[in-house]
Amino acid sequence: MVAVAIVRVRDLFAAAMLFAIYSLLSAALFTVLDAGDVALTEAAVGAGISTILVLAVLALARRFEHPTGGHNLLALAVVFITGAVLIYATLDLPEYGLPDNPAQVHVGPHYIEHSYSDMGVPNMVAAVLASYRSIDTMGEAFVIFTAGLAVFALLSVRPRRREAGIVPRRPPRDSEDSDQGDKADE
Amino acid sequence: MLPQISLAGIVLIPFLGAVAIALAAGRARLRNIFCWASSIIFLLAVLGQVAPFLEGETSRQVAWQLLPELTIAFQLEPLGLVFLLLSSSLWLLATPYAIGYMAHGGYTNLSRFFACYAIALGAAAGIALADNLLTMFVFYEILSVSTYPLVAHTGTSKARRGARVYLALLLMTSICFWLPAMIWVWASTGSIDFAAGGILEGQVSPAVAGWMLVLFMFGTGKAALMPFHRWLPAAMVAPTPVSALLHAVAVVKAGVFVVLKLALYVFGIDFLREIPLTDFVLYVAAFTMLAASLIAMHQDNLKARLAYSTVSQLSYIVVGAMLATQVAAIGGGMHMVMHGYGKITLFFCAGAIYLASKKTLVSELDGLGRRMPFTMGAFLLGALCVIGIPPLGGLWSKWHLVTGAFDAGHGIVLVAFLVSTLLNIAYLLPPVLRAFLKPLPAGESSSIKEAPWLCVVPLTLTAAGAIALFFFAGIPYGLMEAVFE
Amino acid sequence: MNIVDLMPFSVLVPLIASAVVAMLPGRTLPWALTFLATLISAVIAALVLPAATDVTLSYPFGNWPPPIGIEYRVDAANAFVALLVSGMATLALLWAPISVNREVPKRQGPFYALFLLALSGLLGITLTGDAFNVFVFLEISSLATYALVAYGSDRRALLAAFRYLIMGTIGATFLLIGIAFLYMMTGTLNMADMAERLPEVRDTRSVRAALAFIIVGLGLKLALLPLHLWLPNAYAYAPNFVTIFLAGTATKVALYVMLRFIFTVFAPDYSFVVLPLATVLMVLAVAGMFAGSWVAMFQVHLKRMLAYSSVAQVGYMVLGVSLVTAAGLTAAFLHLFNHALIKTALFMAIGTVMYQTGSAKIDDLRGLGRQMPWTMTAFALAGLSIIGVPTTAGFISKWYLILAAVESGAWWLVGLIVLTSMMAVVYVWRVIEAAWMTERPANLPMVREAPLGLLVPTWILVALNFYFGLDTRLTVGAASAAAEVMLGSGVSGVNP
Amino acid sequence: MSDNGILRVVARFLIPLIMLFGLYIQFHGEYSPGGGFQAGVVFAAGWILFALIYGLEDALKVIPQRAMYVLAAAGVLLYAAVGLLGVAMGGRYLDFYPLLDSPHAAQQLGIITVEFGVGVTVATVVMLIFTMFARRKSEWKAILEEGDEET
Amino acid sequence: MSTVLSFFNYWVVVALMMIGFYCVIARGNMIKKIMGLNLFQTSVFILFVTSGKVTGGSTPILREGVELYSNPLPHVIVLTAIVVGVAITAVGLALAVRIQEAYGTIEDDHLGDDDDDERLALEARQRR
Repeated sequence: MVAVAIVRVRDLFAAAMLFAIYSLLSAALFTVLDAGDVALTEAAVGAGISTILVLAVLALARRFEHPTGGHNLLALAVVFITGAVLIYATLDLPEYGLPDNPAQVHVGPHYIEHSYSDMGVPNMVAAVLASYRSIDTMGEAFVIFTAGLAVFALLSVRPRRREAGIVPRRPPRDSEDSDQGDKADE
Repeated sequence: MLPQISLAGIVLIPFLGAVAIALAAGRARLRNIFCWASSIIFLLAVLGQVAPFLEGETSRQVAWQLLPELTIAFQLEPLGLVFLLLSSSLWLLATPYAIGYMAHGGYTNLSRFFACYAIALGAAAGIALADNLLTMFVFYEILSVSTYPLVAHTGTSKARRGARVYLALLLMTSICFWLPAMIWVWASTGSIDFAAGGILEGQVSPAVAGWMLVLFMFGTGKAALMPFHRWLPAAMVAPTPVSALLHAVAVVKAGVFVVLKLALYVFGIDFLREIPLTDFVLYVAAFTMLAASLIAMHQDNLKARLAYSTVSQLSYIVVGAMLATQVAAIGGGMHMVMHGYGKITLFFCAGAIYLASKKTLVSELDGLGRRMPFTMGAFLLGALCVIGIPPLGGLWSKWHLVTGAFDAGHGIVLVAFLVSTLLNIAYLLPPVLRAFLKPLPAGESSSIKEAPWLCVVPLTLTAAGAIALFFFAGIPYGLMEAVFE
Repeated sequence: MNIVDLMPFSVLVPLIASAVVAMLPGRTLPWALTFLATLISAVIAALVLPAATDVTLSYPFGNWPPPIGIEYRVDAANAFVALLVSGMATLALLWAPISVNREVPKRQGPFYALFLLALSGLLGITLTGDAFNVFVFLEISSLATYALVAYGSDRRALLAAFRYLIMGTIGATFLLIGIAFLYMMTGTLNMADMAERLPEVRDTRSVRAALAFIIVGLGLKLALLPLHLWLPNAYAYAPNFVTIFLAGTATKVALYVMLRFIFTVFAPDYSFVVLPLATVLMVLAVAGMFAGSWVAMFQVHLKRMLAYSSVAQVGYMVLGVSLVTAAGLTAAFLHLFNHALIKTALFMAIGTVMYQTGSAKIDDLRGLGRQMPWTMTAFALAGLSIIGVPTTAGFISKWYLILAAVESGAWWLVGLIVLTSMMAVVYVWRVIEAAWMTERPANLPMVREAPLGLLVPTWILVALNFYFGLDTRLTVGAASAAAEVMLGSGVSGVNP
Repeated sequence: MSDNGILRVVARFLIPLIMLFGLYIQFHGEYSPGGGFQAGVVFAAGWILFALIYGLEDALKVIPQRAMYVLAAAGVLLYAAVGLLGVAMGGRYLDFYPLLDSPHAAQQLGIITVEFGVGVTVATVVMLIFTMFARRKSEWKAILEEGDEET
Repeated sequence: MSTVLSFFNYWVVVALMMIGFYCVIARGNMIKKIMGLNLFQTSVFILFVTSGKVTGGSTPILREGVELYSNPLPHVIVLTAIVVGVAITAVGLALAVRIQEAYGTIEDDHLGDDDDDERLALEARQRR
């Protein structure tokens, strides 16, 4: 429901707030699914960083989404085809939560049984993350590093007034938002 | 005694010459020296092959392993030697003509021009000596691409349009038909090496071979079978030395050489007769022969008229190959030579006329004969050679072609030959008659005189060559006959 | 140290170097270290290739045995691709410094660091034997690429980068969905292990859908026809160096990964039977060849033209794959290699022109042949290669592609291949004609030949184009070995 | 916002707590949920809060932008270095066993170090990104004002 | 009945995925697009985590007296994927800021065609 609201709401500020709520909800869902680490991360990232970043951008851009004319039929079609394939795919998925699903009997148990004897670390997630699959985690660290570099590279260019005469927008909640919007329409 | 150098070396000479010419950019004397040097060395190298070859020595050389099991390889065989002798001797004659013409005509960018000219010759040598289809294809494409800058040389929008048609048709036919056909042959026989008597017999059914034949024949765009003949008239925008190169020295000769070579060394004459589609190609060629002649009659532009004449004459050779008899094939090979000498004379003359008088139309030629006696005299000889009237070489080749058609029992083709010869007379002689018999139009300046000697001497020499071929026709005949031994 | 222990450093050296390069000040130092790292990576890849041809090398990270830990798994196929990627990157870097100094005047540290990240991401995807690791390294390289594209001086570069980001992320997420399904069905993330365990569950809808999602996800990265929308703008407006690098590597790696999934994870007799994959790929490939070439013929901006041509060339490669024969796959791998050579050379030539004249519009190129003869000759020669004129690398690809089509009896494909080659003639010839056969209009500035630093790398690539057009032992051998690996021993091909 | 007294007081208590929580997650990751990534995020969140309340300039005095940048690289380098150390000691890349004699201690040392590397990178990158976005706003303002003067 | 229940989780995931995906493709606003991307990815995360859940199991941290643990592997995967997700968000937003500066809007529908001079040139050529 929250997700639908995010799509529908035109006020991006509200959308950002809803998004934070959505993240918290999914964090709760992760907890229910026994994924404590994931829940913690989702809460910190979704409700924390992402929201802050979106707000920071909203401070720079227009707060209200421009109304789009009607629905995009092509997009709907693509989405429904994807959804249909997904539903189709789920029909043969192993039943939820059973202990003898393939995922539960092959590699996973090895971690559960051996991680403590291998390295004396009770948090299996940490063990898998940092040792068994540590090259993944190194990749992850580099992804973050890349993102930092990328943002740095993008935003260390000093903004210039463009010849096109586009004036950077003032901070949000300014009264001139609406007429600025019209200008952008031209 | 001339030294005998390796086959790859022969092919390499013009390419090295091209590099030297390109490097001499900006220094006209040095460049001309290189032009002369490469054409002379080339001719000597070719002649050096003749004696050992006649003594029965065969040389085969694998130059390069291009693909696994596929090589760039060269071999000297009689048909190739005929083509080599033709193009090397004509190149030597064309060199002074081109130098004179280009310098006199005020053309620029000459280094590119002569370098490309040399590359074209090297490619022609590669085609002549190719030992397999792949080698032939490689040099065939080099020839197409290297002549493009020549055709478009003047850079005007008209020249570019013509050159575009030229290149598009040649590349399209070769890549669309030739290449798949070659790969097909390779896929179905496991070999694309040339062998006397053909390689396809017993490997593929006549029906399949028929489709291959059609692909190959239409793929050899340089042989200008209708409907892929458009590039030849389109290329008339080029300077005349280029036309000479296209029509006599290298390009179209390479086309018909490929046709003959394919007929004799890939399909084999005996197998060719079993292929049902041979007749189809034969009739297309015969049709081209007649249709092109008819079109030529209505061309007022001298060079365009000659171009259509070439289209028609090329089909003689294709017909010769498709008749699938020994005599006809020999006739085809001889016609390659005869037409080469005849047509280069005609083009040299057309260029000389243009250089001297800026005239390009047949209807403007009135009275020129007295002003330019050497040129117009040579034109007459060239025309007679192409028509096939003694005492010129063209007689012998046509004789064999007609005999071949008679042997094969193709009455229609026989008639086509005769009609076409009549048409030849009808479109080749009027320019000469106008020039000699009609007076100069009133008000015409009388200052017109012969073109520079650098242009006139070569055309007299080629005309003389055409006469000489009448008396020494035994040489090409002997070589062609050797193909069947 | 034996070769297996050396292997992962092909990825790790550029990866680690990126963090150092990011901190370096100035211009020379970052470039020098980047070049060194890339060169080392290429050398290692070159050492690995012969070793991997006979036997599959495996390097378990952290010494955990494969299904538990992550391994790098290298055979003839990915060693070939890795060498291509790192080699192309090295050559591109040779070209880079002069051009990058112009386009990124300040703070080159982050720029080169992002380049190294993009490179090591691509190499990581290539070498890894773990499905999720593919995703992680895919994202490293993608993120770095988005930023690199956005470095372009035209403001449209930003838009292109953003759209690329959206499309790329959708693609990656699709891939992730596919991997998730596979994981749920097999319980493992190791690709070799997956391949072993998949037959048990092969007839489930989930596995079928997983295949579909992976194909679509990678198709986006590969710029297969309907999913190519990001490519032209990204290539056109990125800095020239970035375009050169991407053109030679990014789509190639995507194709390789797709093949890896289709052939190794799902066996070919599964992939091509369960889904009408061969047909779908063939149709898309043909459509791509046509649409790409067609649109390229009408482009005015030459980088866009080459980008559309890339879409077409991807079509050729996928066409080879869709034949599902050894010959077809060999052709695909060959073209993967040769096209990298060709496109890199072409983009280098255009980049050099842009460096000297500031424009890549065809009208601004008029008469340039006489003013920048070396550059334009390089373009012309590389252009011949993309057409497929004999003695060039492009001809070798065409030869094998047509051979594969003939062997499969697909004559209409032969026709289409040669027809699209003709379209290549058209778009290459427009440039040659403008450069050589037209006088330079008076209103265009007179320019001089480019500095040697740009010319030499361009000519190296042109020379390589001819070298690999003449000496094919190396490429054909490696490509057919790669094709054999993909098809597995004894599988001659399944043609529906 | 930086004028609000209550906020300042609350923040003065809260921020150290958040930072402490971050450190706890960082180094207790083997025993309870959490690890380098989460710790980095929480730590950065504390700093961001500081920046929101006391202003970006003051926050940058605590950790300058240049330091963030360098530390971000240092974090991943630390991670990579641990892996290389494994190779140097005769194992595979990212093999922790050769690091120490006791296998458990070696693994734990390895895990803690790499997690710390991740933590440092994540914290600094998040801060860096926030700084870049926040800076942008002030830069825009400056430009707008310049523009007004010009016109 | 049990089937429906057991698949309910998956279907929720599919629904979320569709919403997110739609948001990405159909929405013009770039920030919305990025939010949609996040939704889309989150749904995949849920799918992954779901696969690791064992009914009656508990968080995979070793404790006394707990026998049944959920599978830790998907958690690790999702952790990494979340990080990747936030990295993409950051870069995407930075791009959006630059686009806002360069074009004055972040509505995708308004962008692109207006200054596509290639296309204009092409049209001019075709008219000729």
